[in-house]
Amino acid sequence: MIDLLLVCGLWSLALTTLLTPNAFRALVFFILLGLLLTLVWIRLDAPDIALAEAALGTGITGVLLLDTLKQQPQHALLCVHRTRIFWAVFSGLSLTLALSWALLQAPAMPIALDQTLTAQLDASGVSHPITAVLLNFRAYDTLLEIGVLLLALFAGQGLHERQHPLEQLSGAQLHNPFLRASLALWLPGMLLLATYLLWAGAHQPGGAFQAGAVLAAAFILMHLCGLALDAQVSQHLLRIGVLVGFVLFLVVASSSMLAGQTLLTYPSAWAGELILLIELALTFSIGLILFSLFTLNHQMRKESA
Amino acid sequence: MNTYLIFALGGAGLCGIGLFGFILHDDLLRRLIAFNLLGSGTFLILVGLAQSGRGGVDAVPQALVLTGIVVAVAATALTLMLIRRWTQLSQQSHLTEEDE
Amino acid sequence: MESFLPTLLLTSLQGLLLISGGVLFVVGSIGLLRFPDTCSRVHALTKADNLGLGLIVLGLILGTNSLGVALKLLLIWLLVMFASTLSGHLVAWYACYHPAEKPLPQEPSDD
Amino acid sequence: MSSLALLPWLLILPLAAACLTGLLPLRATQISSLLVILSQALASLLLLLWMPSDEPLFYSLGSWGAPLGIVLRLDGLAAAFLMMTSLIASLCGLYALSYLRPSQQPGFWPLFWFLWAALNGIWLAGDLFNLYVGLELLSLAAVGLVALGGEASRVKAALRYLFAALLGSLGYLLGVSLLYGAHGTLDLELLAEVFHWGPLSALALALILAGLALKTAFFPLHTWLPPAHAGALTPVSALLSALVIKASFYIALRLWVELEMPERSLEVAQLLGLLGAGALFWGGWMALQQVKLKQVVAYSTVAQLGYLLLIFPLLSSSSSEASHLASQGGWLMLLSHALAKAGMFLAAGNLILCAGRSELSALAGLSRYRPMNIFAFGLAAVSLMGLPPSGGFSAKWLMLQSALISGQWWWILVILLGSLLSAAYLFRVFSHTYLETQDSVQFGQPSLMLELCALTLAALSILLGFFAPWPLAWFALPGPFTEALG
Repeated sequence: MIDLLLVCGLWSLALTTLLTPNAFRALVFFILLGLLLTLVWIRLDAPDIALAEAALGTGITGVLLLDTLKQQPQHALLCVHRTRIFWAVFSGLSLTLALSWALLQAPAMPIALDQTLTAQLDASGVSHPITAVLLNFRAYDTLLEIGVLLLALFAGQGLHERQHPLEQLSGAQLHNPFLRASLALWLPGMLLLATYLLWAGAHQPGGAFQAGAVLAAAFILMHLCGLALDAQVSQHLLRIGVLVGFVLFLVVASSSMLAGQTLLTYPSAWAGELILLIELALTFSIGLILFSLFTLNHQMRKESA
Repeated sequence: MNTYLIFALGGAGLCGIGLFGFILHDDLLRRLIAFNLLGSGTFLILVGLAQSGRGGVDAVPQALVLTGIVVAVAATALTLMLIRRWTQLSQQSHLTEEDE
Repeated sequence: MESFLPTLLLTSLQGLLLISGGVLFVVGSIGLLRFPDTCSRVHALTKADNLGLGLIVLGLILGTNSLGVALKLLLIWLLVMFASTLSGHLVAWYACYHPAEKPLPQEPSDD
Repeated sequence: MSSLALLPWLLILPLAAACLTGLLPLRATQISSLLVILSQALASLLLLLWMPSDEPLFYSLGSWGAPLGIVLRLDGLAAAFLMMTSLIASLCGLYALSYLRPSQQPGFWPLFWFLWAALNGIWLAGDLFNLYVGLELLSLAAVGLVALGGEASRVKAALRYLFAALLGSLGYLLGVSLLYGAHGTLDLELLAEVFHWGPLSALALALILAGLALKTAFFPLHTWLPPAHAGALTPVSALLSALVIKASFYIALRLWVELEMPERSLEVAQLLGLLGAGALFWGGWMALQQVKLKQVVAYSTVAQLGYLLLIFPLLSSSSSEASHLASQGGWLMLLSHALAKAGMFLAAGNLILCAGRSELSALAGLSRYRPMNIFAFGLAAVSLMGLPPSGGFSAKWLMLQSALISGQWWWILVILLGSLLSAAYLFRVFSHTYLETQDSVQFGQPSLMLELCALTLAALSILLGFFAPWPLAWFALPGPFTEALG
């Protein structure tokens, strides 16, 4: 019952997001949808994804979207051609129907990967299966995924031919005394939360991505309060911080080859410690990457103003 | 019908809605939102279908979805930067149709 | 039989708290939709939601029998209180001090 | 040292180079890029030489093995494609060193290295989800390269490309989700063993193929390609047209063969062939209409992709010899198109540098003053048209034979007409260069490096015709294709 309600809520919010004429309202509904999705993930017994959805999929994405919206010109309401509406409805409906039809006839799975995973979990160095998959069994995917994050940052920087002088970056946004005061109170709390999430990842839901997102949120709040991180430290240092997680991951991954093992094989005695080390560096770097994506996006508006 | 399959079907609906929005809208921001909806629907199907087949928690698709969410955030961030740049240069929030 | 009455009392109190919490959420949402300007909207939202959430948390605490869960529920309430205080303040502050630069795009006039 | 020990460096070094070039100052960036280019070329050459001839190699990342871990697979095809990538990307990299302004280079190199890493990862991947991450890495790098510098027309093309690529990736991911739900594994080898046909698998493959078709820009999903490929900086255009679109095609054809689709869906194969014919004619027709040089070359890519689509119906023939010829011809076509198109884009870039403008009409008189660039363009054109003795000719010859043996005569007609059309739009370019206009026009002179890079690639596409037995022998090394096609 509650599941059906949640699904109906998802669908109606999704449709509202797409069809409401006001762009700001569309974004608010989109963020609401993200919160609802968090609940859905809990119902699906996936607390890790729920955390990631709340922190990354809704939090960081929402901040980026809202920040971009401010710069968009307010334009007239959509007037879409009728044939286009027809095609949109037609393809959307047929995709849904085809998927539902196929999903209802799902066969039994011939390979019991979940049992293999449970059997091998002890050898991975961590006791939380998702962290084991992300940082040991399928660590190659994670390595490339950090590459994708870095790539988005590099591609964004490639949009400008010249590097920006530092003065332009340090922009105080909200000179609100109450915000600053409460931030001083709560920043340690956020850092503590990030550390806890990181540490918890070894045996229960949590991990580098969720912790990194919290760290990024802390950086963004600081930036909005005028405590611009990129004005305090040099651009070069920031660059190194952005890269350190990926580089450390790469070094640990390839160091196993000195011992004649294949890439990404951790020595079994050290697996847990190495994973924690990688996660620590990744958390720091992911926080900085997400923060840099935000400031890069943010400063583009300033340039146009 | 179990919880997992219900949400997989919910994901199928979300995918359809996302595709609908993707085709319907010219506006770049809406299109990006539609892409995100499509992604969320895909993730729901991935986990829901696998867990309904296993009859319990399956950590592998959950880990894949975590990876997928991070990739989606990276793609969204890059798209937003491009959209900003385009709006800044052309003062428009959609791609103009004329061909040079 | 003698444990029946306390249980009934507890359950009905819990129900009362949860329902009144829910009602406050509805009232707050109506206020958000119907009030004319930003400040009164924020007022409706934060007042009603903090109280509503508090009542719900209280109702849930009555239902638990572990101290840890009860403390966690309280912590949730405290965190939400803090967040909504800050965000409510920021919205109101932005609306009052930046009249020229509207924080939100103008809504279409048809509502 | 065996070739397996060499394998991971093909992934690690480009990724490390991406980090280094994002950090170092310009001079050091250029030097380190040069060094890594050299090491990559050397590594892929050694890999090809040491390739054992009895069975494909598997490299288990993290020593977990499938289905729990991710396994890389090196077969003859992958080795040949690694070599192709090294060759083309090295020359494009060298070209970029002297072509790009110093202000553009800091943005270029990290993206270039991520692109290369993603390509190597895709050729070697043996895991469906890993392919998804690789595809995203590839697309985002390609989009970033198109948008480099942030000019309005490029940003517009990049946005169009990005949305198409994202939609394609999600279609692929949706298909992968369904495949995992139906089979419980992501490993390609295992999947091929336990694959069973059903509504879920059918829909999954349809979604995967549609997504990959969008990313490859198969007709009629090609509209994003011409602005992106024609609008980008010249070395980027060459990389995109020669390598990037081939990656998604490679995945599609690999899945098609490994999951034994040729026997299962004859009608779909014929439909794909029909789309290929559509691509050949529409792309060729549009190329004839263009007024800008790079637009002509970009539309020629749309047309040439049609030949690759023709492989699908030819593979499904009942005679095993015909399907063997089709797969050999198809891969050779891919290789020769990659070389010829990279050479042609670089030569076109040089011609535009000479003329100072990008319109075809600006080329008048160039053949007298800058014959070397016209020569490079001409060599690439010979291969694209499929004239003997080029690589394109050998590939088409194999495909024609396959069509003849399997009795699908209508595809013979399509191939011949397509070649005629490509001859028409390429000769149109030449006719402009032979026009003599007023003599006062001043032509620029591209540096020797630029001319050499273009000429080398174009010459290689011709030489491929002479040395076609080599790549054909590599393709025939044991691997899924040779097994599946018997």
